[in-house]
Formats: sequence, structure tokens, C-alpha cells
Amino acid sequence: MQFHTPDTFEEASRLLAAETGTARVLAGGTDVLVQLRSDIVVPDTLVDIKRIEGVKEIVGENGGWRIGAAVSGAELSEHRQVKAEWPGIVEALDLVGSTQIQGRCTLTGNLCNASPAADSVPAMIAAGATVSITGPNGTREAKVEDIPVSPGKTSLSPGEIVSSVFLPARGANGGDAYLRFIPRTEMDIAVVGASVSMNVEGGKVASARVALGAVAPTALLVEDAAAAIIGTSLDDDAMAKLAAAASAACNPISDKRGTIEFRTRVAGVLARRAAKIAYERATS
Amino acid sequence: MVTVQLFSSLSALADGQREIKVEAKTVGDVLVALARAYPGMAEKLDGGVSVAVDGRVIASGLTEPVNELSEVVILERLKGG
Amino acid sequence: MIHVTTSVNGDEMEFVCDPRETLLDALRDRLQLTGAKEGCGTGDCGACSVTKDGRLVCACLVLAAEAEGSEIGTVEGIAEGEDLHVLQQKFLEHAALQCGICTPGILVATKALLEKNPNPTETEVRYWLAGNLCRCTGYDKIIRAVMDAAAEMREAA
Amino acid sequence: MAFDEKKSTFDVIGSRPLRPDGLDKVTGRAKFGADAYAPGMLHAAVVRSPHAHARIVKIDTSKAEAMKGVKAVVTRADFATGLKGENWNILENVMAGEKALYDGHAVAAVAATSALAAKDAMKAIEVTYEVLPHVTDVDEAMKEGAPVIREGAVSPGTPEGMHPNVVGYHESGHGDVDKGFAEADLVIEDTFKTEATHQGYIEPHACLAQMGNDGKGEVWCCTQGHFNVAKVCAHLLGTDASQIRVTASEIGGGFGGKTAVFIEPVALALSKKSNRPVKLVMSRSEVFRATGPTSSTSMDVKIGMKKDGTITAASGVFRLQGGAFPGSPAEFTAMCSFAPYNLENVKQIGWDVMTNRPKQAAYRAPGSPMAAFAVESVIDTLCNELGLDPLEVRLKNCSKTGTRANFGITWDQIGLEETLLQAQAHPHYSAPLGPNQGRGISCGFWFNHGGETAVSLALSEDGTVSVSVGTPDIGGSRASMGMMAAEELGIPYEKVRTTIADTATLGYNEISHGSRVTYASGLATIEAARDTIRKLCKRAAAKWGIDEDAVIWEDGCAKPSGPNAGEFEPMTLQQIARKMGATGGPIVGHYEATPEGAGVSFATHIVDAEVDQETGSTSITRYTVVQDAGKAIHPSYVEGQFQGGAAQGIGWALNEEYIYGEDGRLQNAGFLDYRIPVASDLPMIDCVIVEVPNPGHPYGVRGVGETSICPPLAAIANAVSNAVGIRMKQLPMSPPRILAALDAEGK
Repeated sequence: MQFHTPDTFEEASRLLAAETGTARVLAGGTDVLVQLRSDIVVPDTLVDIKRIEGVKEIVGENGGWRIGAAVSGAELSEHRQVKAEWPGIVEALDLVGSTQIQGRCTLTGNLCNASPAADSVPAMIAAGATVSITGPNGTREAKVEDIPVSPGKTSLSPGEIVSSVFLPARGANGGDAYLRFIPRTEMDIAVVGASVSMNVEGGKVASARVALGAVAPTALLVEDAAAAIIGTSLDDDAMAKLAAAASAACNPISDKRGTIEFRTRVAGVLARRAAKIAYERATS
Repeated sequence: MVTVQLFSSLSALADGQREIKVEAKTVGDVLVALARAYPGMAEKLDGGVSVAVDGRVIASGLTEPVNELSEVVILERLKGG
Repeated sequence: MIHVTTSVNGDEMEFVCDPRETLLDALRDRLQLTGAKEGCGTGDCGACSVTKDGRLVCACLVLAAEAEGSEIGTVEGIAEGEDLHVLQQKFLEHAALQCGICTPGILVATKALLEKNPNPTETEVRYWLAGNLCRCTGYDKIIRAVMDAAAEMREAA
Repeated sequence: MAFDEKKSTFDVIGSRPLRPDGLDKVTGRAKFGADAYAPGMLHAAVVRSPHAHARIVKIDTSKAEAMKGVKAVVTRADFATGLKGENWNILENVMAGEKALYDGHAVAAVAATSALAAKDAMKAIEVTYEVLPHVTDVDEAMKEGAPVIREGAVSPGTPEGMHPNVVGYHESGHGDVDKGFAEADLVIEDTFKTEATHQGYIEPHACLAQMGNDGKGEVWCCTQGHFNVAKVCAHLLGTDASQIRVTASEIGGGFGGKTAVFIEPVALALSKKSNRPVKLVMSRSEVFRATGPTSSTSMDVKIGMKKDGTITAASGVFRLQGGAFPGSPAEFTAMCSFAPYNLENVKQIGWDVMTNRPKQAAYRAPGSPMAAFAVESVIDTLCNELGLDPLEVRLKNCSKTGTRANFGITWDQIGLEETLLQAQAHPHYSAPLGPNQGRGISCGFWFNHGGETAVSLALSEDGTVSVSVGTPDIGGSRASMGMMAAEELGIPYEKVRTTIADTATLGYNEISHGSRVTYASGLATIEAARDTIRKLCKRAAAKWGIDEDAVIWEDGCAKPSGPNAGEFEPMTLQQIARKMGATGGPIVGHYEATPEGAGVSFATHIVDAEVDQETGSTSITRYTVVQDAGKAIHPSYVEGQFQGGAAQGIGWALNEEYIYGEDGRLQNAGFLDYRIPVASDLPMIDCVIVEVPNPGHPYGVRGVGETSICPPLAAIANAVSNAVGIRMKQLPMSPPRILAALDAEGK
């Protein structure tokens, strides 16, 4: 295994593109090292991006926030403004692993690991977040929901690397929330995850996005679920429709963490509960 | 004579008897007498059993005294975690 | 092999390592600092907790090569000379360890907590320590020791 | 040695001094299994079967042997032949012979100059398997046509005509259960299942071993029984037990799982072949795949009760799979099942069944917690249906001193009733419950054990004392031994240092298991101290020129035993020790015996659980343990055992389970998906220490380590069942299972 510490994303991209075997990017390493040590993925080239300038920075941009690819969960949680504007995203990343994992894990890593159960991904999708990508052909932007394509696989081309995540401007009276179900109170992989982001006008939901995790091969943006609550004040009928739409969107598997029935049912429950929290945040 | 209570798989090796009377002064004597009377039992007894005498479980000691008033119960060999 | 220069508990140290080796491997096998334990190797048990540049991390999920230029803190650096840290003393007084294998990781983790939050609630302590598995104690006496240490440190401050 | 009626007041016993190994453990200095290094040391790695059941056709080690840094490869051919019985079973488990019997079964091992080199070489060993049909479920394994794990493993006395996987049978009881059921107002019969759980110690198995071609070996390892390691290694390597010296490292948890031997013989074989010290450390996934989980169970329990709560009859059938070898604790499950109850008519049957799973190992009161789950669930159902208070019903029917146990013995002095009374009086039992909460109680029983024990106690010239014991300290026992020695000798606890001696320096000691250490090594320590006192008194008598019978030991001094003995100034231990070289030589007390008075232990637990009915998620909101400790030597460590057992029981009840795929492979071989309780999962765990003395120990000590895990599964199942209004019959009560149960009932 070759270990590299490039100074720029362009150099990182060149190193990744040049590897004909397996190449991996190292930011927090909380997935890469687990896979390495368990012999699941032993990369031929490992590119540590933490020496690239700016990767640890959180910068305001067009009313939103640009979050460097190596900003850890702990660092994001300590950023008061981001936490005030996007508490759902911050909490979602904060749910990943232990305090120790928080010292290392990143939004970008959580996304690029392409696990369907990644906690921060539904939250980023609900927020309408985008990522910046550096590749052999220059840089490009992409929607978060377009990155994962199946468990463990992304739409990134060889040599492409995500350099930052962009959270858009929150807008007036906005709120988001992410909830997940795990068997214990901590340390588990999500069995179901649900995120809701909305803006409220005059007590009614003006716009909303609902995303689910761990209920399909990738995190899902569920437009029917959002439609169920737009224009409502989350009355019981709207909440029931939201839950039903969320459950209807599920295409899960039964595995050691949960059954199809359980995931489908609980997706609706969590979507409802998350919507309530998002609404309270938007209106308070 | 000492009356000895057997658990099932031992009693299966003693023609189904659940209680057997043997001449014995110690737990060791009891086991020797049983194996002599029912040779089929020897392997099981050798593999290890525990003997309860008057409510005390004797895990492995053979020298514990018994008499005709003793309550003697053969149990599976005790082990723990 | 990669040459690494790093600081451990304030002492400059250097070692060479395979790129696949973890910081935990290097601390234990290269530097003979065996206080950090490997309970799982996958970041699930916290027995290898150390600080890297002030952040609590699992040493099993950091590559040894990443330690270049870092400041690492381990359980061996908690006491000052022969004087135990309040946390260490309270763990002894409260019988907060049975086998003691999780103790180094828990001490490193709770020290990091109290530096960040000197007055945590019981719930905050429990969630902060959720990544430090203990199989012996049921956590009861550990939590009591941490709360007591925090109170004493606040009084002393 | 019987209970010492005269010893009723204590100076040291019952206090809470600091443990002698504490400083090392809070500073990171303590040396555990993996913390030993030797010059020239190699690292080892083990090749393990990826199949649940497969014939080993060929093992090609040539590529591995040709790799840089590889110094030795071993397979089954490198171990002793001709072993019989349990020694053969252990060898077969340590290194597979003709067949791999479970996913994770060791097939070969390699030693190389670094851990990474060993791992790379391990991957280069090519094993050709012929995959065979497998079975992992206990009920399936008993069925006609189930894959046969191995012919000829059946224990004598097992009924004929069963599937060859059924290898053991136990039946006991008394009275006429049919008559008893006929007398009942209500009879409930139900079937229960529990999954296998792992002891989950945080320290993986680890050892450092060295052996030459002269058959002499040295082993450093984390084990609950180093004398047993020496014995087993000698058998498996064809050498003599006394030629293998084993030193027990600090041990990072065992709970029964480190009573078994897995890696030490492999490391020794590699060392012998390479002529270098070899370190072998298991990974966490190896621990889960290849070391002992508990048995999984399938159980039928039938109990009859009168309207007033009197139990008229009880019967149970308990089927346990113990992995690919005989030896599941089916007989203990059967015997423990109805032990808390005084029953006229009772019958219990245990079946020992083999499957393609790792060889089960003891886990804290092996077999008992599952039995309690089934039995106490049925009792609770009866109480609910008849509108009776579950604690009153248990008090009405509980075993007492002098009643006859379900497995034939007459109970000696026991404290079950006291635990029930104290549970009833505890504020927890009458505290109001919140919405979606339920309360459960349960009793639990474990035998406890004595076993072979040797202790020696040596004086130093400065009047301090060194106690050598042979039972590895798995939970603070060195503190307890030191306290008992100090109590007897009348010196401060700080003047005693207790050490775990290696196998070459002390007589044979049975494993630290069966909750035996504080009882048996404690008793031996007291006896060794009394032996020392006799020697001290003899020295004083010689100095005073009086008969040694005229000297007594009191308050840490030799004194004349009365005016007739003469008037002499008392001599302290320190005074006698200072002159011992000149008055007859070193003073060492010792004791070697097999103490047989381990008193049984009972407990009653109370637990409150809250269930989120939309997700099936359970949280434990309150927990109280009431247990008979006989006499608490160091109350903090007694509480620690109570709390630890309760916490492990909570994990077992709610989330922990071995999950096998269709392919027979373990799917959750790590702490991520084998979900032991984390700090935020648990409440504080209240403890009430009941002290009904054990007649078989001078201070009345009963073992406490195991009984604490017997009631929790049942108590939590009762709490959850009461919270959701549905009887939960399968463990773990994971959220999908609870939600499915709610769905099935239309709730």
C-alpha cells in the first residue's frame, strides 16, 4: 500500500487517477481503516487529504456554508452558526459512531462511503446540499443525492474527489431534523433514518424536502412525503399521509439489523417525528 | 447401607433404578460401589460427577463421610463461568 | 516503510512503520506504550482511546503515518509523576474497575470530557462514554467516579 | 471448614479498601495478555474455516512457507494423537482434524516476524474444502434427516433412537406431575427460545508462548485458569504438565469464556517448530467466531397453580445446542429451572444437542439464566391470569432451608426468602410506573463451586505478608484475599500483598469459575493465615518457654492464654517475624484442599422497562438487585458483581444474539452488530446485599459472581410483557420482534 499526503486536490486527483488497482481517499478514516483492517478493501494507494489547505475550514458562502472535506463531526458540532441553521445535519453527523469517531468522521466521508445507512446523507439531501468535485477534467458541482448509486458505489469517476460540501442558505423560518432508529441508544448503524427540512410561512409548510436512509440501496428523496405536508400545519391527516408516503417509498432488505416490515413501518414513524421537530425549529 | 439417588442418564445405566443402596463410608466408596455394581456406569462416573450429601454439593472430593442417614444425590459434574 | 516523528505525552518520539500499521500498533509494538488496548480494532469499543492534537480518537482507526507532527496523549500521560489525576484516584475509590481492560480508554475519554465540559450531567457522561465498552461493571460505579471527580475538580478550580 | 460461629465481629471484612492492582490499572501499567513482548518474538495468525461444515480435503502451506519472514506453519499434524474424551474434543476445537465443524474453526496457523507478515502468510495458506450440509438451530438439529455433526459422540445413558446430534440427556424431579397438574386451578404451558450470547469480555484471547524440543514450555496468557492451561497444553502437545509453566497475565474479563483453552497450544506448537517465542492474539471477529458463546435454547415449561397461588406441579423440557461438541449445560438448565420453588411434583428434562456452531463455553451460571426466563415467564402469566401479586406468589412457594430441591437435595441454609422479603420492602417495588412502562421480577439460582485450591502465605522480616493464590483475579479478588489474611492475622490490610502465583510455585488450583474464588481461595487464605498463626504462636511459646497450646493469637499478637500460662508481654507479628531467621527459619503458612462447602446463592431482581410502542424499542428505566452474598468481604466488589451480572442480563434480554445466515456463517462477529449495552443504555443499578451465612465458610461467604445473571432475562421479559400486554417468548426482545408481536396482537 502506497501512502500519499498531497498538498492540493489536483495532486490528490492525479494520484488517484494514476492507480490502476484500488485507490482510496483518507480523511477521517473511520470507514477506510475498518475496511483495511478487516481485509474488505486493502487499497493499493491511499491518499490522505488532510494536508490540503482549507480542508478543515467552514466558510460562509452565498448565505450558506461550505464545509471542507476533512471537517470532523466534532468540529462541525462546535460551529455555532451551522448548528443553529442546520441542526438536523449537525445532529445527523453527530450520531455517527462514538465521541472518538466524532473526532475523525466527516460529512464527505459519510457520503462517499456510499452506505445506504449513512446518517448524514438523508439530512444533506433534505437540506438540498451539493458537493464540489475535483477530477482529471477540472471541477464540478453535484447534488448530494446523485453521489451514491448503490451500496458502496458512487457516481464519482476514477480520479474524482469530493473537496467540500455546500449547505445552501437556510432561508426565513426554516428548520430541519434527522432521526434514526437503532436498537441501542448509541454506537449502532441506522436501521432506518429519516430527515425533514422545511420552510414555514404563516404557520403552514411552504416548502419541504423529506429523505430516508437505510430503507433502499441508497438514501431516498421522497417527494410524495414532502407533498403530503406542504401547505399544511402538520395536522393529523397530513402526518398520516406523510408517514404513509414515507413507508410506501421504502424498498428495504431484511438483514441482521432489521426486517423489511420493521424498516417500512418505522420509516413512517420517524418521518412523522422528524417533521414535527423540523416544524418546531422553523417556527420558534 | 447408604441410599443413593441417581439422575436419569445414570439410572438408565442401572436398569432404570432411581435409588440404589450401597455399602459406603465415604463419597468415594459410593462411586466405587456404583461402578462395581453397574459397570456401564463407570465411564460416566469417571468422566466426573458431583455428589450432594445432606444438601451440600461435593463437587469432586471423595473423602466426605456418608452414613445410612445421609441424603446422597448424584449430580452432573459442576462447573461454572 | 514510513518514518514518523511525533510527540507522545509531551515527549518527542520517532519510529518507522508499514503504511498499513495503525497508531495503536505503533504505540504498542514500536513504542512499548501498552496502556492503550485493542479490544476490537474497528472503533467500536474505545479501549484504545487516545487524544490526537487534543481530539479524542480511537488509535485503532488512525494510521501510524498520520501521527507525523502530531501531539498524542495516552493513559500513560495522565498522572503527573507519582501524583495521580483526580479521575484516577476516584476510579480507585469508587471501585470503578473490575478487570481494568477498559479503564485506560475510559480515563482518557473522561479526561477529555471534563476538559471540555467541567460540569456534565449523568446523561452527558453516559453518552460521551457510549463508545467505551465495559463488560464488567454495568457502568454504575464508573459514572459515579466521573461525577465525583468532576465535582472535586470544579471545587479545586 | 465450617462457619465459625465465634467470628462475628470484623475489623477488615466489610470495609472498602483500595485494590492492590488498582494503581497499575489506572496508569496503564498493568500487563494484560497482549502486553507481553519477548526478544526475538514472532507473531502468529490462524487460518479459519469460512464454512459452517466442510471436509478438509487439502491444506497447501507451501506458498506461505516460502514468504519472507515466515518461520513456522502448523496444522493438526503437529499435535498429539490418540487423545480421548474431553482432551480430544479440546484438540479438535483448537485445530480442526478431518472436518471444519463451524464458521471460524481453526484449520492452520502461521508464525512470522511481524503481525502483518503473519496475516499476509495466513492468507496465502490454501485450504481445499468439500462443503457439507450444516445445521445451526437446536430444534432443527434434533430432527430426522438433520446433517450429522459427528457420529459416536453420544454420552452413556442417553435414550436410544435419537438423532446422533443428540448427545446427552438429564432427567430429575420427584412426585407425580400429572397428579399435580390435575389439582391446579390453572395450568399454563408455553414454549420459549433464547439465542446464543457471547461473554463479550473486552480483552481478546492473547498469549506469548515459548517451547523447546526438550518439551519445556513457558506460557503467558489471559486465562481464568492457568493450571488448567498447563494441563491441557501438555495433553495436546504430548508433554508433561509440570514442564509447562504458565503465568496468568492480568485478565481483561472472562465471565466463563476464558475457562476454555483455544490458542495457547497453537502458540506453543509454533514456538517449538520455529524455536522462537510466539505471540498469538485473537482479533475481535475471531473471538466471536471461534470462542465460546453460550448455548441457544428451546424450552417447554408447564406449571399448574391454585387460585391462592400455590404451585401444584411444574415440568420443563430444555433443549440446548452446545456447538459442534458435547457439553452444553443442559443438565444445569434443568436443575436450576425450578430450584427457587418448593414443589411437591416436579420434573425437568435437559437435552444436549450438537450443531455447526463454535463449542459453547461457560458463561456466568451456565444454563441457569435461560431456565429462569422460561419458568419465571410462566409463573408471571399465571399470576396475571389469576390476579395475584407476583412477589407474594413467589414468597408463598419459595425454597427454604430444609425444603427439598427440584433436583433431589435438601436445601441447607439458604437466603431466597430473605431476598424476596427485601425486594418487597424496597421502595422500587411499590414505586408508581409511567406510561408504556412495565415492572418485572424474577428469582434466580446458581449452585456455586469449591474445587481444588492451594494458597501460601509468607512472612517478611518487617512483619508484612505475601499471599500467593492460584486463582486468576477476574474481579478484584486480590483485595478480598488480602482482607481475609489481614483479618485473621490482625494486621492492617496495607501490610498484605496478594499475588497470583504461576503454575510452578503453588499447588494445583482449579479455574476461577463457579463463583469459587472468594469462597475457596478465601477459605484457603484464612486457613493459611491460621496455619501461620500456629507457627507464630509456637515461636512465642519457645521464647517464653511455655507450651505452645498456652499461646493464643489476639489483636495481631501472640499472648499467653491466661494467667496459668504465665505473665509475658504480648509479641506482635512484627516482633516475631524480625527474629524468625534466628528462631527456626522462615515462617510460611499454607493450605491445600478441595473445599466442598460452597453455599448456593439465590437472588431476586426488580426491573422497570419502558417500550416505545411505535418502534418496539425498550429502555430499562430502573433496576434493583437483591442477592444473598452470605458475607460480603469487600462490598464494593460484591455490588460490582451484582451490577455486572444485571447489565449482561439486560444485553442478553434485549439485543445480544448470534445471528447466522443461511450459509451457516456468523453475520455479526463484531461489537458493531453484537450489541452489548453501552453506558447510555443503562440506568444506575441499585444493590441490596443480603447476608445469610454459608455454613461452609468460616465467615459465611457465598460466591456472588454468577447468580446475578440468572434473574435478569426473566425479570426484563416480565417487565416488557407487562408493558406491552403481550407475553414475549423469545430472546432477545429486539425491536423488530416486539413490533412484530404487537402487530400479531393487533396492537
